[in-house]
Amino acid sequence: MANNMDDGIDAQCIIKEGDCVVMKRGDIFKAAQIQKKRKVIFEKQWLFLDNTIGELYGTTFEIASGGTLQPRKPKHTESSTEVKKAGTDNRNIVDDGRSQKLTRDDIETLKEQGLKGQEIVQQLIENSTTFTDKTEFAQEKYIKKKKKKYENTVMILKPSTRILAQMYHGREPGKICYLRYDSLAQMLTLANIHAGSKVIVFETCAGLVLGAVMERMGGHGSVIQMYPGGGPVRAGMESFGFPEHFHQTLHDFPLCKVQDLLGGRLSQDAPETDEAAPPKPEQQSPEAENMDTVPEAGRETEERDKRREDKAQERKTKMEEKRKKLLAAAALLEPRNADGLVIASRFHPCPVLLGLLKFMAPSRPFVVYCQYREPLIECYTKLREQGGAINLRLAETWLRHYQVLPNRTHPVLLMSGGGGYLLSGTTVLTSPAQPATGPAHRAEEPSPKRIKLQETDD
Amino acid sequence: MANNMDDGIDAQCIIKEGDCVVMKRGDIFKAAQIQKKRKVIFEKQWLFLDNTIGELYGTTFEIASGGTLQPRKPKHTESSTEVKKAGTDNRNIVDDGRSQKLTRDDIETLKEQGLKGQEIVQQLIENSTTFTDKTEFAQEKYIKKKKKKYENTVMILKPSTRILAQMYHGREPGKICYLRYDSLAQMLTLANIHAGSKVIVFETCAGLVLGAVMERMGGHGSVIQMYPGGGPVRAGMESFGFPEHFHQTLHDFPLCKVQDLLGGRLSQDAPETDEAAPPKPEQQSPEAENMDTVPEAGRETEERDKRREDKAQERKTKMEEKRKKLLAAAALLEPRNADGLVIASRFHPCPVLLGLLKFMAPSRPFVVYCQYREPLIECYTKLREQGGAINLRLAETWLRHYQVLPNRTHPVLLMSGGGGYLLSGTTVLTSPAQPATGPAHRAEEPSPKRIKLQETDD
Amino acid sequence: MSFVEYAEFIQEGDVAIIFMGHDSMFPVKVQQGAQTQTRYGVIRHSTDLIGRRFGSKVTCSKGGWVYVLHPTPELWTLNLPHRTQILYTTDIANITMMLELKPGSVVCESGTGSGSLSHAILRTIAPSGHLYTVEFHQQRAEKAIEEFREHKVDHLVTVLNQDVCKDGFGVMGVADAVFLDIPSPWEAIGHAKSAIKKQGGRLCSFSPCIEQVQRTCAALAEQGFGEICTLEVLLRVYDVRSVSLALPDFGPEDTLQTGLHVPGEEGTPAAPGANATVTCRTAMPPREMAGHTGYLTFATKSLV
Amino acid sequence: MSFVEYAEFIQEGDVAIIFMGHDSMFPVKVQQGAQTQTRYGVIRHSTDLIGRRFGSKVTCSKGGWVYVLHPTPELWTLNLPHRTQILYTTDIANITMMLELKPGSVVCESGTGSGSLSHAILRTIAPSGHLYTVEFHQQRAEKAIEEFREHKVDHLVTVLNQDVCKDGFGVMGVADAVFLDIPSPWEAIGHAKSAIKKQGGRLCSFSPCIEQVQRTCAALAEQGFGEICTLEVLLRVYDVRSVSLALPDFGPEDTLQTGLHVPGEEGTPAAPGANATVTCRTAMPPREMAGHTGYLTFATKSLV
Repeated sequence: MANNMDDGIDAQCIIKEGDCVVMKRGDIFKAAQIQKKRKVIFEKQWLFLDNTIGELYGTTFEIASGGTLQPRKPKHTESSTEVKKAGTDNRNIVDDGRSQKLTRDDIETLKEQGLKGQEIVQQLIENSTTFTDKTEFAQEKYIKKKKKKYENTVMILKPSTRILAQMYHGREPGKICYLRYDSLAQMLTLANIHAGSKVIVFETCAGLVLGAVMERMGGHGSVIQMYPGGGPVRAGMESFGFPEHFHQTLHDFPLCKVQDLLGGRLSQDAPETDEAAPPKPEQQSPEAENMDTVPEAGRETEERDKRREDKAQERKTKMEEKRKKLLAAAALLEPRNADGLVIASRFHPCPVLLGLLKFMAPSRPFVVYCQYREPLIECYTKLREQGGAINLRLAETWLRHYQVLPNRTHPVLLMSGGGGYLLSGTTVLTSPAQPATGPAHRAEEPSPKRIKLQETDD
Repeated sequence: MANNMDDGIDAQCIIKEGDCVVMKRGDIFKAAQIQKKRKVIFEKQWLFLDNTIGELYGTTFEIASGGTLQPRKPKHTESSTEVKKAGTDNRNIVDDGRSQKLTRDDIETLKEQGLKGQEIVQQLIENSTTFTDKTEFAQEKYIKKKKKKYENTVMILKPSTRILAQMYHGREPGKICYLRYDSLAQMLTLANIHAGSKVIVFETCAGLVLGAVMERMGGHGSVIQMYPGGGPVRAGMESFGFPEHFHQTLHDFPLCKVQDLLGGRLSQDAPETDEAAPPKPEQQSPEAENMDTVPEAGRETEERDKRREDKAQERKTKMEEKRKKLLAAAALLEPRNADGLVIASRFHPCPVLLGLLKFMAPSRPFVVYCQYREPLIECYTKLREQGGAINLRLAETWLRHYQVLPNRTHPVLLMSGGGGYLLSGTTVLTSPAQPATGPAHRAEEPSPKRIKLQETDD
Repeated sequence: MSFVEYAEFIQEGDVAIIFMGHDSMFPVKVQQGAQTQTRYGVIRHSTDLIGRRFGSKVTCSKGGWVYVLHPTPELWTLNLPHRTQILYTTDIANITMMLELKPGSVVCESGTGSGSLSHAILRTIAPSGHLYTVEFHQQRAEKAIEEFREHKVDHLVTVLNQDVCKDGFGVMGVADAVFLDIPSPWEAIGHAKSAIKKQGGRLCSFSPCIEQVQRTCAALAEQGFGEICTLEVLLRVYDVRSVSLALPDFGPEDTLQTGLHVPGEEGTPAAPGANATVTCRTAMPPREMAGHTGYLTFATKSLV
Repeated sequence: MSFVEYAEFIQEGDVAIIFMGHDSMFPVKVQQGAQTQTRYGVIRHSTDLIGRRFGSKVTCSKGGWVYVLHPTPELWTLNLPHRTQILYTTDIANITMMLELKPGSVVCESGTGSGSLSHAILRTIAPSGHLYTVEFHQQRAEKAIEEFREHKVDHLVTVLNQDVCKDGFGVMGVADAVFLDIPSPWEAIGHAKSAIKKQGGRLCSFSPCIEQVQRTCAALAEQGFGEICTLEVLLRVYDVRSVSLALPDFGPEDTLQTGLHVPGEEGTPAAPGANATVTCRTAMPPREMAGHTGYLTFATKSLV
């Protein structure tokens, strides 16, 4: 632990109390916070993360009895259980369900003896009468299955878009509208998210998309989170554990005030009803506190009054703050010169996109994610009719993982069926004088006649 | 040629005059018929197929001057142009457009000297200053490009679904509604096409789908081609060159008579208007021919009358035949016990499928191809509402070709974007007494509530 | 009923598929007096199955109902007892077409495995073709023979229990097509070549790993096969659904139309307010699908 | 304008993208007095470009018009002069995320090639990161230096003309991420390892052939890299269209409704007769698409 503080090691790479981290085993991820003497559950096991403090991010820990963690000896990051002999085929395997000599009780005994997961897997292999008769392919599958069952390790990672996007997609895809990590990667790139720009984000993906955008902005520029309903959802963003100054670049604005903002009714209109009380009496209350001339008998009433006043004051301050923040966000939106727009929500993308495009500068990219294709087809069509955006592209990505092993290389047998659909484009200045029938328009969508010709020609 | 008639060689494997064949070079296919002294055009070259007669199917021919073909010596089916040395990278290649020492004129001279394509490619390699500096990957691409340009060979193949489906997809996808060969393969299997069954085909794919179905039936059973408009299109089927008895299993029925057939108005109704003339006078005409008692003067009139009668007779015979064929097809459809239904057309699949399903036996598979996804979504929905079909599946296949070469194995760089969509299912008996709310129905489509739960749970 | 010929009515001894849903069906052997338990109750073969039409709806003892279907090789593939990894219909469809199988074809296959492909081959080559299928695993070979008999296709097939890499297919110069699904296909290419008819034929090798494909392609080229082509086919099944999409509430609109409220796809007017939604029909890919089964390598053996 | 900072107005010396359509755009270097020919006529830089807003519609001399866009790494990728095979946005997006690039990251890259990925990396690591990019081909290295200067990102990048397999990246222990796109990446894994920060970092290797991937993965495992993961991403772009589908004519309907006429999707009543059609909006995949660019292999170098 102490030796981790050698030269050249960034303090950020050391796990500290209070850090947001991600636990990993195989392809399973789970976010957690480092808190002493606090149980966390991971893959149906209770763990204490206390011992991770002071270790480096990326360390793999063995889960000891009682859920305490012990850093694993280096070099065995990805353990390689030795396989000695592989049968060339499995002609001799008789499927009688009795090929494993170790019983379930035996295995439990091994576990109680404190055998590490890796050792148990080795035991299982040695006690399998058919293991060496299996093909390498079958052996691999066997080991993987057993490893998953008996290896008790957990890796502690520093959160990042890569890790959190995979985590959400694996654990709770419903919370992120089934947005697959490669689709999120496309969004960040297609929207040209980078330090110093002003980006509008509208998402109902638990705050993951917001966090991903903020990571790419690195605390430079500004992000305006548009939100539906009562308030912005940010759990996903908070799992990133961004430094404090990142949060100062983050603003939010309620969708339900968009019409007011567009209509110019936001800055000049009266404060909301619950803020309507004249501020004067409350401003006097601090002075009242200093008055000592009040008789004893009045004390209780006075204190009750004071509490009431304090509460009102508190509410007032919060309201003021809220309003100030709203106006600050409005001030960012009002010039209608945002540099990027990122939408990923359970809402129909069509009205959302058409609404929020109004806040963008010309020649800036936008990207809309939707789990379904049809709404984006509609979106595309409406945008083409309305103008103000070019370079429109409706696309989907197709992600495939590979197993790369000597003589056993092939695509992973299970793959994601779909990562959702993306509509991207670039804003342009609309000059209402010129109807949208110029050559650039024609170049973008061939007329029906040309489509016909193409179809029969090629 | 003569030695091809050895024992063990099926006569069907020898190219004969009149045969339907497919010419192939690389991935390019074209159908042709073997006719003596008849020019055919293939890849912008005129050829005479005379010399293929008596050779075996699968032979590769060199195209000599004047377009005559010479069988290539065996063993060089897929020629391997030798590459001696490959650079490990292409750092030293300066892109000045002057790396090929042979000029276009030089190449023309080589060609005039009668150099074979393969030799020209070898010449090009030897005269390329940068070839050995290129990476193997780049060399491969270079050879392929040059081969395509200078190798003058053509392979003669026996038509089959495999070959014709690839040919149509490559040359004229518009004619087959962009049906990709792997989608066609799915259709034939999903519809359980096999010898001895009764299959209904509705296609506007130039007859390719019809031919594919007939190939799988092997001349056993019956095929009823439903057709829109004036008559069935069969060019694709005819390219298969089926033996005569296959055609006897093929029937056709016009879509526009489906209502009549369903309404029972077909068999008992009067012949059509142009057949309405009483048949008697025309039946007498053959006898009139034998009368020799007619005076000379009346000869001309008589002959004119005779010609008119002959013509009428001919038309009559044709009509009768047509009607007989129509009734034969109707007789096959009427029992409503078809074993398979295959639809692949430019028509909206929904009314077509719902209409033609009426002719099917229960517990039989059907499959509908459509280039677009949306109409099949509608089709699926309507079928679910209407009942009478279960096991519904909307799917698409994804086809990928590979280049497998030592140290240069990877998926082919260009792939088809889509092969179209397929809706398949199985007919069942509908019992109107029981409303479609039983457990089997529920098992097929989760209720909205269950969908919701699944989405948030997993 | 047989797997190569449709029947109208269910008979004693038939195999029938009890269909309760896409992912919920199973085969039964129909026997006088037998009963089959389902989660909807009992099916009594004598009264509920025998003599009824394939495709009938059968009401089970608990009042739920199922459909009884005629078996097809495709339904069998979804329902057969797995003795090995099996080939699925998407690959089978391509193998069948690319091997140019049709009635009368003579085919050699190894290994037989669980017989998934074998049934599809038999369906296609009947009534006059023949399948020679080689399985080195004795138990499996015996089970396959039994199944073929039950499915009334045994006249079309010869099952051999031997090692195809050592002993070949037991026939020479008779096959129109050869199919290999074995761990080291490159060792069987020579035997495949001799099994194919003198005038030539087609070959297919199915392998999950690319290294197997590489060695097989090399062996094919060495043995003079042409038109060597490796491909892969994946199936994407869509789930047809109605989905709801919320409409955003941008707040009360100005008298100056800002034009924000866009009606939904199906013409539903976008009512202002927090809970407005539009519904649309869509086809969704499944969360997970088969991302790889195997590579299919095809080749032609020709005389020339 | 620069490639890492948006500007509102076009200025002398800027790069601007002249957009005429998806497959029809090109970059221009904006210069007082210069002219650019397009198929719609001439664009005069002084009057048509300088001082106008990015995103403006510019009317050319022949009356047609184009849009002038602010350059982005993505538009650059579509328009750059190809000196080599280039990386496209779909792969770049995944590389960027999976390498965990962000403002401040230090990245090593080889080869620079045509600079497609380099521009995207620079955009992401600005304003405080640095890119060390190694290109063995001298001409290309020089051209890259020139481009980075023109694009006002030269302060963020160091271009080295050397052989990464022999000489490495010219820096040690500084990189958060290393990217390799070279014929034999396995030969550079050692150098990549030394270039990465002591506390660890990420690596990505892009290779078109699976054999390269196999050797690279073996080298990565040998050198102690963890989380080794190979993947591939393909883009399927859809063409949004209205298509017409004919409605079948089943002939005159009986008085007894046979229920054959089904209205089309968009409510169009299916008129009997030969020429009835329904229209539907659909999104079609292209006839041909990129079926493979390369495999992306990612790995983590960690201290532990």
